[in-house]
Amino acid sequence: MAQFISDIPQVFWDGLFVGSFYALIALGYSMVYGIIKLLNFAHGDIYMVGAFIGYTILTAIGGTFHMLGLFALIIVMMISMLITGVIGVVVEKLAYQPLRGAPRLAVLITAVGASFALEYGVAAIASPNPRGFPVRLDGDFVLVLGARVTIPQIILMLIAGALMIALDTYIRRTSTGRAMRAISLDMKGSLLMGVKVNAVISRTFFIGSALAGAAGVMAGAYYGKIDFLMGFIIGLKAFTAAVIGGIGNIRGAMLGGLVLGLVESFGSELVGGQWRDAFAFAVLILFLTLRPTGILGERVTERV
Amino acid sequence: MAMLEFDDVDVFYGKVQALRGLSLQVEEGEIVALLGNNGAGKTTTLSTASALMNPSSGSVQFNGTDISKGKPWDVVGAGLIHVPEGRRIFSTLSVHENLLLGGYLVKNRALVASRLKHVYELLPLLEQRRSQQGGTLSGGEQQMLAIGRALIAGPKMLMLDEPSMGLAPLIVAQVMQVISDIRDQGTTVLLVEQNARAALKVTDRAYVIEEGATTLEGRAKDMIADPRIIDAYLGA
Amino acid sequence: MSAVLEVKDLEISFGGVKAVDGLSFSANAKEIIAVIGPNGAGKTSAFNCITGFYKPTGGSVKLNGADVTGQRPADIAHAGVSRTFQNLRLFHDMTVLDNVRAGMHLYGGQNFFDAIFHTPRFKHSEAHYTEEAHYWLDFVGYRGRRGVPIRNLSYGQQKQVEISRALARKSDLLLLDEPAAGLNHSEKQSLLELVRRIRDLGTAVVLIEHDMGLVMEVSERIVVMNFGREIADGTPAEVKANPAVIEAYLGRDDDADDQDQEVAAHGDA
Amino acid sequence: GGGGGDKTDSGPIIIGMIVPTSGSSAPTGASMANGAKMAVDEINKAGGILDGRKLELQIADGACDAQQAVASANKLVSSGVVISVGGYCSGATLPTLPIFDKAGIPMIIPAANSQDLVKEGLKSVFLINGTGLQQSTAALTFIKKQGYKAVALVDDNTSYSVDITTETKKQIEADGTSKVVLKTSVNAGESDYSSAVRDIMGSGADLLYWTGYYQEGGLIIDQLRKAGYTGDIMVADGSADPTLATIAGPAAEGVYATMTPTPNTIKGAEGWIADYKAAFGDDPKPYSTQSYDAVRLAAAAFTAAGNTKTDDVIKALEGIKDFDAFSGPLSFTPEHTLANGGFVILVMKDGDFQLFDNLQ
Amino acid sequence: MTIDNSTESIHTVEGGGKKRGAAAWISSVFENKYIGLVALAIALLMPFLIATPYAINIMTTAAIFVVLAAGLNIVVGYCGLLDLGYIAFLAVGAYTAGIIAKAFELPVLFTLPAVVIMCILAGLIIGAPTLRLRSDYLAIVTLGFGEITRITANNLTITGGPSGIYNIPGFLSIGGIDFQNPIIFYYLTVLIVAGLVLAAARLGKSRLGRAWKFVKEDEDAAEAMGIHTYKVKLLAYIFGAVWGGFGGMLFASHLTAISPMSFVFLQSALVLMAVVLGGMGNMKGVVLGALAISLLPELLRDFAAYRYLLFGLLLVVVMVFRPQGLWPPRGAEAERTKAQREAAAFANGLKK
Ligand SMILES: Nc1ncnc2c1ncn2[C@@H]1O[C@H](COP(=O)(O)OP(=O)(O)OP(=O)(O)O)[C@@H](O)[C@H]1O
Ligand SMILES: Nc1ncnc2c1ncn2[C@@H]1O[C@H](COP(=O)(O)OP(=O)(O)OP(=O)(O)O)[C@@H](O)[C@H]1O
Ligand SMILES: [Mg+2]
Ligand SMILES: [Mg+2]
Repeated sequence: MAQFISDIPQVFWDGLFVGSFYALIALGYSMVYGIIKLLNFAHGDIYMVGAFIGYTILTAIGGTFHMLGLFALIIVMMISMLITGVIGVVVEKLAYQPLRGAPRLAVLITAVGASFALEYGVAAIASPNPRGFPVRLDGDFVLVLGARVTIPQIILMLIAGALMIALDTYIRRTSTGRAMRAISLDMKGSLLMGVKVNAVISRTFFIGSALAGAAGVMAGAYYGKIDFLMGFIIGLKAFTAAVIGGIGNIRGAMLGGLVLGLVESFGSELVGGQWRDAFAFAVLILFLTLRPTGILGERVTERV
Repeated sequence: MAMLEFDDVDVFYGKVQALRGLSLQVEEGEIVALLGNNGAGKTTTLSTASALMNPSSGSVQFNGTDISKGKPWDVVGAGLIHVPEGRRIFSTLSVHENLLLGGYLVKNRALVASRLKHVYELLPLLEQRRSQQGGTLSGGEQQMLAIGRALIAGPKMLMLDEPSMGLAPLIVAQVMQVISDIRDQGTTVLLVEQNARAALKVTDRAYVIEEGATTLEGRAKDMIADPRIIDAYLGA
Repeated sequence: MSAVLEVKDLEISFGGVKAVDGLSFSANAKEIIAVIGPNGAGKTSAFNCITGFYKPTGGSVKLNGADVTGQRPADIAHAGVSRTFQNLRLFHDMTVLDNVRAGMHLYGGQNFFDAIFHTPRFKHSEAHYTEEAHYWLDFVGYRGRRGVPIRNLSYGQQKQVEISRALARKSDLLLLDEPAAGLNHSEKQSLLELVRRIRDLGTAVVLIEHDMGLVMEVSERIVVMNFGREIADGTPAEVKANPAVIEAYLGRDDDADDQDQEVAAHGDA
Repeated sequence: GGGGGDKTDSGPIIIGMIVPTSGSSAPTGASMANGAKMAVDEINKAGGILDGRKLELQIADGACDAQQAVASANKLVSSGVVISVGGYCSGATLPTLPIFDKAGIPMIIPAANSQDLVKEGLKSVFLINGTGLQQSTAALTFIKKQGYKAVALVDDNTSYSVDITTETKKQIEADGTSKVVLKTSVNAGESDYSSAVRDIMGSGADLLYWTGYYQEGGLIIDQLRKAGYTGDIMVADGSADPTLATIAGPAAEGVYATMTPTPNTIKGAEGWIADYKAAFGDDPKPYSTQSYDAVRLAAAAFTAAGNTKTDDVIKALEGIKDFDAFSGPLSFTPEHTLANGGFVILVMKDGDFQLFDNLQ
Repeated sequence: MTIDNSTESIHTVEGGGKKRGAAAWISSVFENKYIGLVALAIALLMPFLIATPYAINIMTTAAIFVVLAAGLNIVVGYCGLLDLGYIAFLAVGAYTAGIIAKAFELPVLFTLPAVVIMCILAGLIIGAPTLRLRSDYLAIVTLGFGEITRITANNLTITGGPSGIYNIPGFLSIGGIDFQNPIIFYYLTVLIVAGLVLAAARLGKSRLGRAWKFVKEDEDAAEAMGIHTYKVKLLAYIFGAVWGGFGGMLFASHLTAISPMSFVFLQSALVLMAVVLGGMGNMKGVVLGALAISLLPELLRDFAAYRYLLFGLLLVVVMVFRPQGLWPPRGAEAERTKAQREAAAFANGLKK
């Protein structure tokens, strides 16, 4: 018990750090869900593709990298974001847009199909072998209340935070953001406002996928390993995080990611690694039965 | 040349034909009513004009450009604004945000601001509710908001689909007043109404649509007295 | 005779705003009552409280003398209430007949064992459902196709189906929320006649309506609401002359003439 | 069963192999298939066996999933295989045993090594990888030899991996010279193992024994070292793969492994490695050799039996003495496991595993 | 949806389409009421055409998959409850059957009562606290329950931990007749599956089935008609669970070994795909979908590394061209005949 208490800061920080990855991916999940009510199962795979693009670029530029350091990594990350963004848009155009107005579950199935295609497409191109990332973020650490906080962790958290704040501002303040929210409420109504619905949806996919791509590169650089199935579990986690936060709600997704990270971290401390996910899901279920719309989800008082 | 012109337009929903060779014209500055039974094709006519639907044949022109193959945003950009059946307020957006969405295509922010000011003056009730969620407004308030939102877009012509539906008599009168004010300020209006009595009071001209085609056309004053209209739409 | 419906001091609030604030009225069998009032007065909210869709924050609802306040909608329906909705709430992908069969759900006649083995009881009950469904569609004067999904129907036809469905429930109390909205003049005339025939079945009918012509013509008593409160309750003539009602709802300008005209017209019909 | 074997005594001898070629273990499956292909090619080039009959290899995807493996097993049975040389994930291999057994098809299992595979005592099952039990014995020997006091056991919650931690725990506790200070599991397929890292650090272990696969192993080792862990690390055969170093980077240096000998730890295997590289453009992986040996062993058994009939082949396998395998001279115990468990200790040096201690 | 599909900006997908000539003939064949019998006959004749162990195994697996899809169709297709953890019921059924059969050396069939009871319990446990949630929240909660079930199976001793349970006794043996013969087991499976599919289809067309569909389309309206939506949804869950349990029982005795790896999320997703691909709500379509999903990867086996890539692409292509599924429910029924109309008119006349 004493051990547990002295561990708390570390448990907390570890949870927060993983949570910020979940949050970054959950954002894309939530945005897409928010606008077209689709559980985009291919989203986690975009994260994986992002990591592979980062890997490819870094391998190509090879040794020159080390001299430029973090700055270069950020550039690579931006290029990956651009490419994953475009891939997200293409997936949307090919697999989701033709089904606008079809039953929602039909789109869910194409999403699973797209997920298979991305995973095994990458496996076919890059071989199923896991790859070691050419760049590793190593660095010193500082002790905060007894928790080891490493410099790379701080840097990644800052990047993730900056991306999230930028996105939140974009959604809340700009007219495109407003249009996104409008489309999610009433697509036909938005058309009558002159909103180019498909263009805005494309943009949503672009942003969501770009964020996932960024997370992929960051994960590659931090953890050092990438493989073609790396997006699957984290995709499910991000989906869970998005729901905890109140699916469709941007700030909720961020919060949900952090909360899930913490629940997992404390969970494995409390019940042991093998029961951790069971614990996390049990907490989720309990939470949702008490608060059925997630942390920040709007209570839709559906008027009868 | 008419501002809005339908010439022999056919429109289908899948296999169901909703418009069968419909033709009509609305001149600049006019306020014209469309009357007709349920399912006659009134809403379809407006949807076609706003390019939510594209006709399978025939032409639709607005200010001389053909919009029969256009996109809704082109039509909105050209100044033809549709206030749809059921109002379609964005329920969780605030009143203010709803109004801002009306000006989505207007890139000039100053212009949007001045129009907002104008709408708040015209419909002071909306200013009081500025930050309230659109969905929590009462029916009448929502209708005002829908009209206000359309005005922010800077319409050359406004199409309203059953604005009085579900409104209390007092509010119906107010809405009609607002519509005729808008026309007085120079905007052309096309009005679809079941409440023919209220509609004919403010309009210059009216069409009757039956089974997807216009069957009667005339000045509102004449229509009020036309026995066929009285029988079917006025009941007096 | 005790009242079919007895509403007493009904209250419901949303985030501090009282949508219904102390409403009391009753309805007897074979009676038509109208509830009118400005938009947002709380009429639909009152219906929702009566039918269990909202849990009242105060007051009571009694059906045939039994207190049903706060029960869930299905139980209240079971107790003998049936309703329509302000915005059509039909089962869009299902056929017209299936929609009306929904109203007969409480008239069992088969369990899942019957259904799996197609026992005679199953066949009999299915035949009965179908026959009844046709009967109620005939009753409301529905002339369209019956084997097609609802989404293929025009708005007016959908309104008819919704009323058939409510009637198939064979309840003691029928609540209609703006049945005339979106109907044209001649359709309103048929509606008027239909409401009377429903009343003649022995049902208590309570309807919300903004069409004053129809309200004045059909109802025996009118309850007027404003800001959640009841501001008047009386015969059509009393209500029409009530200055508070005119002030809050009917309006005083030249419209008043129209209302008179319309009522007169119906009177002649 | 028993009546198996091919109907015609001429034509190719079909050898079946179930390995994962989809899912997260696909890379390993491919390397095993390659090893087997290499043996088949060599034997065929040398003129085949049983009077010039050629071998034909049929690979089927087991995906580490019971249902898929069963489908594959049936597929192989249908296409007339006379022996099976596959089996990587124990969980997916288990349900295939009765299918092959009923069809009279002997099984030489190259990688899967859960104790459960031989628990039922099927006559047709032969394991040429050391069992979990043998591996944990090797681990214990090494632990005692090095004088570790506090051992942390971490598995990935799959049957193979849990099998080893459970056995090791039992043996360490029975032995009593050292202590198990932690036994926990992680979930495969994730990236962040900070909870496990915390547990290991908190347990005060001077040796971590990781029994899962290299994908997670690499991450855990890296994260553990970054968190300042100074104790030693040992991995079981599932992680004894050079990819571990690709994933863990410099942190993998000095990691021990309990493993059967691999080509690069065997003197004189350089030629073999070169051949493999030439054929498949890739480095061999640990189970490439086991698969290679499985095929050769099968061929040897056919030759000894003089035919491919089930009972004769089983008898021949049981009679195999000191077969020249990568893992050393190979014979079977009465339970059909390796007489000589064959486990040695490797150590990671410059990105590759090398022999550290042959535990003799 | 009132947006027309000629507007490119938003595509609406209309069911049906033009049917003429050949197309009409095909659709009349498909709507033929004997099509189920024909399908059954084909299933029974298959072993006479291809009797390799592989083919029999694949067909048995496919038949078991059909039961799962039929069960999930009750939950998702009829009642509209998105369930992403349906495989949990397969697990409950399989483990119950496996544990009991092995412990008592019983033929698996005799575990049926226990399997049904356990599945009903599982349905109640999962359904009762969660069915008040809106659909997407329900989705994640069911996913969570599915994972919890698998993790529990992986960590308990009674379930055999990660190795699971193997050497499960045969399905049925009476007086020395070897029912464990794959062909006999195939026939037993096909008959049980056919019975369950028929039962599920008939449920769908009953009062309860209609109630499910009412709930799916509009819960408020259903409540207003006196349908206790919560109970009705719970019933859908329980029926789905029992069908899943039957599947689990067959699964356990077919594989003779079960392990947690068989009950991962992906399997739930595959069953869901079968339902949606086939045509939610139409039992015939769902059977078709289940056959497609379980046989397709087998047919693609020859493409080895590209198998799942192709599978994924095919899914996308099929859904894009048939968004309602391969064989959606018809949504129409017979109109009243003239005679019935006149009889009704006469009767109404009398009543008035
Ligand atoms: N989405 C749709 N799918 C199929 N048919 C439709 C659709 N929308 C409308 N229709 C049909 O098109 C015809 C015209 O409908 P429309 O909505 O234009 O009528 P309306 O005159 O506006 O009637 P109302 O007064 O009821 O609003 C009707 O027959 C209707 O059934
Ligand atoms: N679910 C809800 N959540 C929040 N506010 C609500 C809700 N339902 C109703 N209200 C509020 O309660 C008040 C009464 O609404 P109600 O719908 O009962 O009015 P009404 O009399 O039926 O009006 P109308 O004639 O326009 O239909 C309104 O201010 C409305 O915004
Ligand atoms: Mg209309
Ligand atoms: Mg209302």
